[in-house]
Amino acid sequence: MAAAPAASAAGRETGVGQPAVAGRSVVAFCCRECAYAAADASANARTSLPPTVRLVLMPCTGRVSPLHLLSALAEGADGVMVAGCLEGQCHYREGNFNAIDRVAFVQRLLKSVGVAPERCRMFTMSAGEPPKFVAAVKEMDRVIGGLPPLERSAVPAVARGAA
Amino acid sequence: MPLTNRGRAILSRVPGGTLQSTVGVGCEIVRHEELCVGCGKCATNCPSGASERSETFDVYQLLDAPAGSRRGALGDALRRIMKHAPDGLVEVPARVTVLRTIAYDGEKCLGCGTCARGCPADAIEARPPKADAAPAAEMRA
Amino acid sequence: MNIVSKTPDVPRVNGGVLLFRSCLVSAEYPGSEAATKWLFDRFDIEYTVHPEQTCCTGLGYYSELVPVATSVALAARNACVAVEDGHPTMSYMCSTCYAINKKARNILSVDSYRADTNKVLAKVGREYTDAVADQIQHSHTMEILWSAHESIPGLIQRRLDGIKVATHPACHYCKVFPDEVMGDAENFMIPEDLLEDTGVIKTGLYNEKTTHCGAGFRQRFVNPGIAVAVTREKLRRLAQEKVDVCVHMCPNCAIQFDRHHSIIEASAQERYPFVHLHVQQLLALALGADPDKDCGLGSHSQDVEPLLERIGARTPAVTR
Amino acid sequence: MRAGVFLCQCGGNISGVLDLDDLAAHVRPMDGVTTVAINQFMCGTEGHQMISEAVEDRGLDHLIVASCSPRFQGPTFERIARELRLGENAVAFANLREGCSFIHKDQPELAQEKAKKILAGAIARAQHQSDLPRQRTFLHRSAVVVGGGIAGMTAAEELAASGIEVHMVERQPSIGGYMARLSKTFPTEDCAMCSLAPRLTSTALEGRVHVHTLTEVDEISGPPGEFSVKLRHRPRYVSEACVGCGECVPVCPVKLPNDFDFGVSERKAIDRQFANAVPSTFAIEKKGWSPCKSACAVHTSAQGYVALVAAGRFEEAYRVASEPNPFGSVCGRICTHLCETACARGKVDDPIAIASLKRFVADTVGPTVPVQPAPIVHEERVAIVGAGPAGITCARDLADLGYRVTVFEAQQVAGGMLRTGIPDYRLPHDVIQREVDQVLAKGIELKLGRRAGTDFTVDGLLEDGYQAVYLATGLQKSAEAPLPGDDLGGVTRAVELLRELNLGGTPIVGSKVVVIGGGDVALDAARSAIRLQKQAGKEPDVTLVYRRSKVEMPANVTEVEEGREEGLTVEFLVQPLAIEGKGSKVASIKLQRCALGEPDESGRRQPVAVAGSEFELVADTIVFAVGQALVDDFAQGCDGLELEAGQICVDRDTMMTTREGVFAGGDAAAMGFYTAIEAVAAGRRGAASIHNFLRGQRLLPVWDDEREVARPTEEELAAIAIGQRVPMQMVDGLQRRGDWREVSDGYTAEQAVAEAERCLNCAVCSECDSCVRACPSGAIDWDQAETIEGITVGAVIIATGHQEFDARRKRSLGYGRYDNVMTQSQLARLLAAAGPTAGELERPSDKGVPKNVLMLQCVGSRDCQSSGNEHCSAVCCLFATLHSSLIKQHYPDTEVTIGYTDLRAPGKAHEEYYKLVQSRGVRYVRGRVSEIIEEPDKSLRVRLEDTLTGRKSEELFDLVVLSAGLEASEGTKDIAHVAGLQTASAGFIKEYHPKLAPVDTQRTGMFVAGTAQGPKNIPDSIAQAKAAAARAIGMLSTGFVLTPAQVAASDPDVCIACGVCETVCPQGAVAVTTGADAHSVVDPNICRGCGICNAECPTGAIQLGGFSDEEVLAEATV
Repeated sequence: MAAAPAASAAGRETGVGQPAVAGRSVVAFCCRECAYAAADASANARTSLPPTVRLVLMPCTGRVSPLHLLSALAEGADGVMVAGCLEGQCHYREGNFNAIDRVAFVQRLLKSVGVAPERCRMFTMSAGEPPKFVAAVKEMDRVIGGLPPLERSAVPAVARGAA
Repeated sequence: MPLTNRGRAILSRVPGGTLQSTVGVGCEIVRHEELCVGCGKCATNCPSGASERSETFDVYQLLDAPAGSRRGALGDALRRIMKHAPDGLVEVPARVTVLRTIAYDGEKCLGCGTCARGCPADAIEARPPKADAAPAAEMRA
Repeated sequence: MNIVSKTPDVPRVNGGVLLFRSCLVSAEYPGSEAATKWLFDRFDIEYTVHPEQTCCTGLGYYSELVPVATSVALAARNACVAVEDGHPTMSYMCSTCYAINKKARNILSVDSYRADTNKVLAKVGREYTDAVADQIQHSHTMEILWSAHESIPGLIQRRLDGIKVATHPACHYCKVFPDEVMGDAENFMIPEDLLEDTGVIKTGLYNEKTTHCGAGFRQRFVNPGIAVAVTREKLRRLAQEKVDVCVHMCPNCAIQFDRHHSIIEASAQERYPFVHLHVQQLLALALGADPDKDCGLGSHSQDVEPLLERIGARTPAVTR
Repeated sequence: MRAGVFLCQCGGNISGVLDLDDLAAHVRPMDGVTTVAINQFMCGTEGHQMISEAVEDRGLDHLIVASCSPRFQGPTFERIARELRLGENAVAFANLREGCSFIHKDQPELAQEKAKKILAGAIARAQHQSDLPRQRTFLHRSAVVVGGGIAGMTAAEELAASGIEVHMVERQPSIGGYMARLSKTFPTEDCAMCSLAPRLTSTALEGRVHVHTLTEVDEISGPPGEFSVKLRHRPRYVSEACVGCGECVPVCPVKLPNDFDFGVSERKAIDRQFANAVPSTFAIEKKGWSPCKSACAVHTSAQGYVALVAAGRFEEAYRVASEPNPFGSVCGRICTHLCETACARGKVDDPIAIASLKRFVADTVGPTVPVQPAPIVHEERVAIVGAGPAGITCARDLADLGYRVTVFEAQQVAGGMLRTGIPDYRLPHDVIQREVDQVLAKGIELKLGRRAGTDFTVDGLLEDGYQAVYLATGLQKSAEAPLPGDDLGGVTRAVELLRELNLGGTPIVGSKVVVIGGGDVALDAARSAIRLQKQAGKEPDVTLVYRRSKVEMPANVTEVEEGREEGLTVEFLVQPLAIEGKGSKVASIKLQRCALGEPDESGRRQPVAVAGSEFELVADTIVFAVGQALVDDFAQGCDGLELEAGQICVDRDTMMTTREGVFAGGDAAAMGFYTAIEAVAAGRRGAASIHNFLRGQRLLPVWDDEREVARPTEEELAAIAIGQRVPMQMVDGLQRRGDWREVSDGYTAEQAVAEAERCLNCAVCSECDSCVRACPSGAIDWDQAETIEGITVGAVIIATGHQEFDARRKRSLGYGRYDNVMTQSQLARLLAAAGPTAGELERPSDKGVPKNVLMLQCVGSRDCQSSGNEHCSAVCCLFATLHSSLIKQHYPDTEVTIGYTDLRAPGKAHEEYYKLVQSRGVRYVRGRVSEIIEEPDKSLRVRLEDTLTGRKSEELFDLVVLSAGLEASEGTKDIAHVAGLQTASAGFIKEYHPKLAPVDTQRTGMFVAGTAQGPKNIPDSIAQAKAAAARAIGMLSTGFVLTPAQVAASDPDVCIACGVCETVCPQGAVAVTTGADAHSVVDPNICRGCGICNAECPTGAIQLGGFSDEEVLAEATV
């Protein structure tokens, strides 16, 4: 079963404001101290972004667990994104280091079951770098746009939360 | 060698569970990987280093995990989006502590049963030693 | 008040040693190698001299004649030879070999450079693998001797009581990898600590101890004036300390001091009343070695007879 | 759930892009949504009103606010929810502005779809939000400030000003910190003490600030607002009565380097760090007992009198030496001096000649001291049997206590074994007599020639009205050692021989004498025999035979050598077999060699005969000196007195024999060694016991309670230059064997002082009593001990400061090796008006004014070698500039050069000050120096390279000052460990956030200020101190502290106690309990709510408040 996306997405460059491919959705887990702050700053500057990415506020990317990433993909997201502080700048000192390892682990899980690992990506930025947040969102939009929508089998919805 | 009551209780929760038995001087350790939650207590308690947290993770442990458990939830999510069955083990980065397979080395195992007693998820079964199986001389070898 | 510190003890090296032959030792002071072998035998340290071990390219590299890639390739080849022969502990008699091989080890730890080097080694059927990298051990002969220093007291034949000894620390040992030096990099003491049990007076830290010998590889040939001036400065400092023997751990320094000692005395019209020996030679003498056959003192320019008389090295040693 | 959805138009920011009515219609039918409302400014008063009414009318329990980013107006709506009693975690946010309308203006339809998803996410999250309990801790309106420097004092003053009780904890004897040690401060060049002194006094006067000096924090535990702190108070040994007059300092004989002045001056054991120290009381540094004092049987303050001798104060030295022991001159000569064996100097070269110094002091001062009769205070009368060292000492002490004492002595002379057992050449009889007479002069009656048991009986004494009797008879006869032929003529015993000799007789000895034995008595007998032979005109021929080796010999080793010099032959490992006679006289003695076997139960190795090693010595006189025995005839006249194995049985605590009222001591009832000093000690214990017995209570201790022994460390011993003991002149061996004059005549005054100066002052304070006597207000109090005090405080401010980098680690710069290389701090003390040199710059080697000074910057700072620190220490450039400016103004013709890397003058007016100092002629050279060489004349040769001009120069300097950088002080490292705070490079305490929370630490309620947090100058330290105080006041002013809502909490039933959360938590906020029902417990005061544990937990037992898995999954998977 060819897991790799049929058409390489390299060809399509989504310019500013160009309508993105409809129907794709990305859940972005953003840390309150850096990524979400950068998002607010870029929004206040009225930078327009593709609507595929929806932000979920987290205290720190250290809070994001593989369960959240896989569940988001299983329940409708075509891609998941974790955005945290620059390495060494984490407000809680090492939360982003945990996130980096967990995202890498989820990527390998996806790869082992034939799902494109790029559907799960980690980005780091400082609260003072809105352009980096914008670039991250556009990158996710471009990559996920290039991939077909994520097919899901009809198995019942994931068990909500822990037993 | 008939299953103990405890063994039978564990097996009942595992529809297709596979039995891996080892020959040791003490009791025979049987690990049910699909029930493992990855807490690592067997590795820390094991006196002979037979059980150790490995650097890889067998994705099947997610797919076969019991429905209500945390790994079960991960398994369900994975099962919905996977294109094919997992091919081989997955390398685990340093800071991911819990999603690791416990490497169990039968040779080193003393069969003392500490891991079985300590396992919070009752995923390890220590069967009493097979009295007739190994003649005394061989036992001491 | 001089700081006379003591080098901490280290686990004893018993074998697996490859005595890395040095060009300057073999050409100028073969006695230093002979004394080293004599001592290794006395300390029961199993060693070998491997015919396929080749030049470390130190002189060429530091004179900017040999490109670094060549030095690294040769160092890798020497390492393979040593590990294949089951003698992974390199014992360098010359600090230049020590430093350049350690530098090569660091370069070879980078995958891309190792790959390029292995391309070259493939032509001679060798490969610098992880196994070689893990087993190879770069040590200076001083470190190997120091690891066996407990057995010295039992072997002493000729006491060196009252002889004041100062160390000239080899720059390529102390300054290229200061954190890997055995003891205090700014006050290297192994030579004097090795000789301590024979009764010598230790000098410890003296003025300009860390100043170099003046050789500077090519300075000796390109700017002989400056080189000799620095050597004279060092000779003055040692004379101020009233030493009897300045002990060396690198043939390059020995050449610069031993060969130029009397020349500088003549040109500077000053007297520096002491001699230069390799640590191994003086230690071997104290343990009863023969000055000519075992220590090769004949190849020295300075007249070492007064010292030999003083320690009774001319009378045959009482065998153990 | 009964939730209200409140959509905000945000004045068009949202409604301009999104159709709110459509959104309202979309959410109204959703499960759990009770009402929907739209307002132009939901965050405004109108919106607030709308929400309150909706909650009132529709009984809402949840608010879903669709407006701007939660980071913007989130707190506003959360406060509204709290006011409406909806609790914590009752608001879910839908970020429609920054999350949707602002960024998708150009795609309204897609924006509308996304807005619906965002709203659905918020509603789904609200379904799973549950209230979060917050623990309330009532605050103690008090704080502990650790560190009494400028930062500590500033913080304390700010706290006190707002009514908070402050406990200031300072490790030094006085507060003031590093600033008190500076001369001037940059850039204004005003004197450090002038700005510090007012702060010192105001801190002292401020009622709410309780200053604890010589105190350290041992433990901090408990939640913020209720920290329980354990303080360890080290003893000051000076009471509150001290008025700070300073009379004690000049009389203290102990001198040591003054660490307050960084070693450029000396201080006494009792000292006050600086003039206006707070508290102004002095402090004594006392490390317990010196090894010599603790080894001495009577615990003489040996270090005390040695120090007094070194100071040339011989009278006071005699007082200290004679206070516990009336036989100074005697013990100075014949004591076994265990003090010298224990002397720490022995590990360096030779031990101090403590006994000889005591002899010098007793011989020179003793005779001049007038003795008056002691006043009679008690009517009881005490009898003492035996005028030996024990009896006489006991008599003296009892006389001093005011008793009427009578001493009965069997011989015709007093002194006991001292007089009859030790020959004149070793212990002149007049010396003994002098010291005995000085004791008798206290009004003690001595009855000679009265032997107990024959002339009188002990019972008789008790009947005659003596209320107590002290038996100190000693062992007056030789022990028996049967040997075949020991009844022949010419066989004598040492004790009897020496007694006859010492009582004026001249015992006859043959021409070939063999003495058997290895003790002092044997040696005395042998050397006396040599003199007797010489006196009788015979060639001395005496052989001493001892069955063990030299090491086991109880006799004093030096005396064996002295004997050999006098011609004595000594045979070790030889034991006698039999004495052969010719007729009835001795002819020869058969001996046998032996070797040493295993040690017996007493620990001494038993001699074992070597077969076939018999040999014979011709001899006409044999002297047995194998021990002494008790002459027990006194026992007849004393019923009930028990003897056992030749000793009087005595109770160890009361020194009383089995007969009521009868006590015993000395050799006759030995508690330890059979030596003179042990006898003196027994005499003192006897007197104390009799006093306690007669008065019926325990007034005096019978045994001293020993203090801990203070020994110098190996490192300190290694730093001492090796010398040797001042030799004492001896009369030449061959010459002295002919006469009985004393072998040596002791130290001269100069020799004594020179020898005494070698003492290492092990215990620092030598307990010589000088200060006690000099203090007008009786404030010295040696009984003070270390105490622990527990206090409870609301906040902790750490201001423990820095210390200077140890420049010795930069070997090649020669600090600690060359005389004229010092650090800036030492220079500060020299330039300080209140410093040791009153501001005069003295070159250490010759105390002259240096003509040419070099200052080197970045010593140990900005250094990537392992022997230095990487950080820049911020203040050294200005510190050096300040000092060079002071030098130029004070000594205009002194050249000052500063070798710098980058001259950093970042503060206000710092650059201007740098320019000003340059104009004053200070030469700045951009270049670091690798090595400094000391020339024979102590000037310093330095090779300078000016990296700007490339010019290299080699110059000579009179003085080099190293600007050593700043590191965390020992106090900072300790408090970081005790308080569990993380430290950054060089041990500085890590602030919670470098930009946003510079004075907070990772633990709530604990703050840091000053150089404990990092290198900084005084104004910055003060600013941080005020900030830390403000933070503490802020926290303490609310009266109670709520634990934050967003913290992790663990469900004990689900938790399997695997400990993963404990290992991954960066704050150390989680701990797993032990025992059967073990589970993880989170401390809400330390948890910062990052959620790492929640993500790692294998069973999901631990959940982060407000971001539980349920809430996150609900919002993410909508």
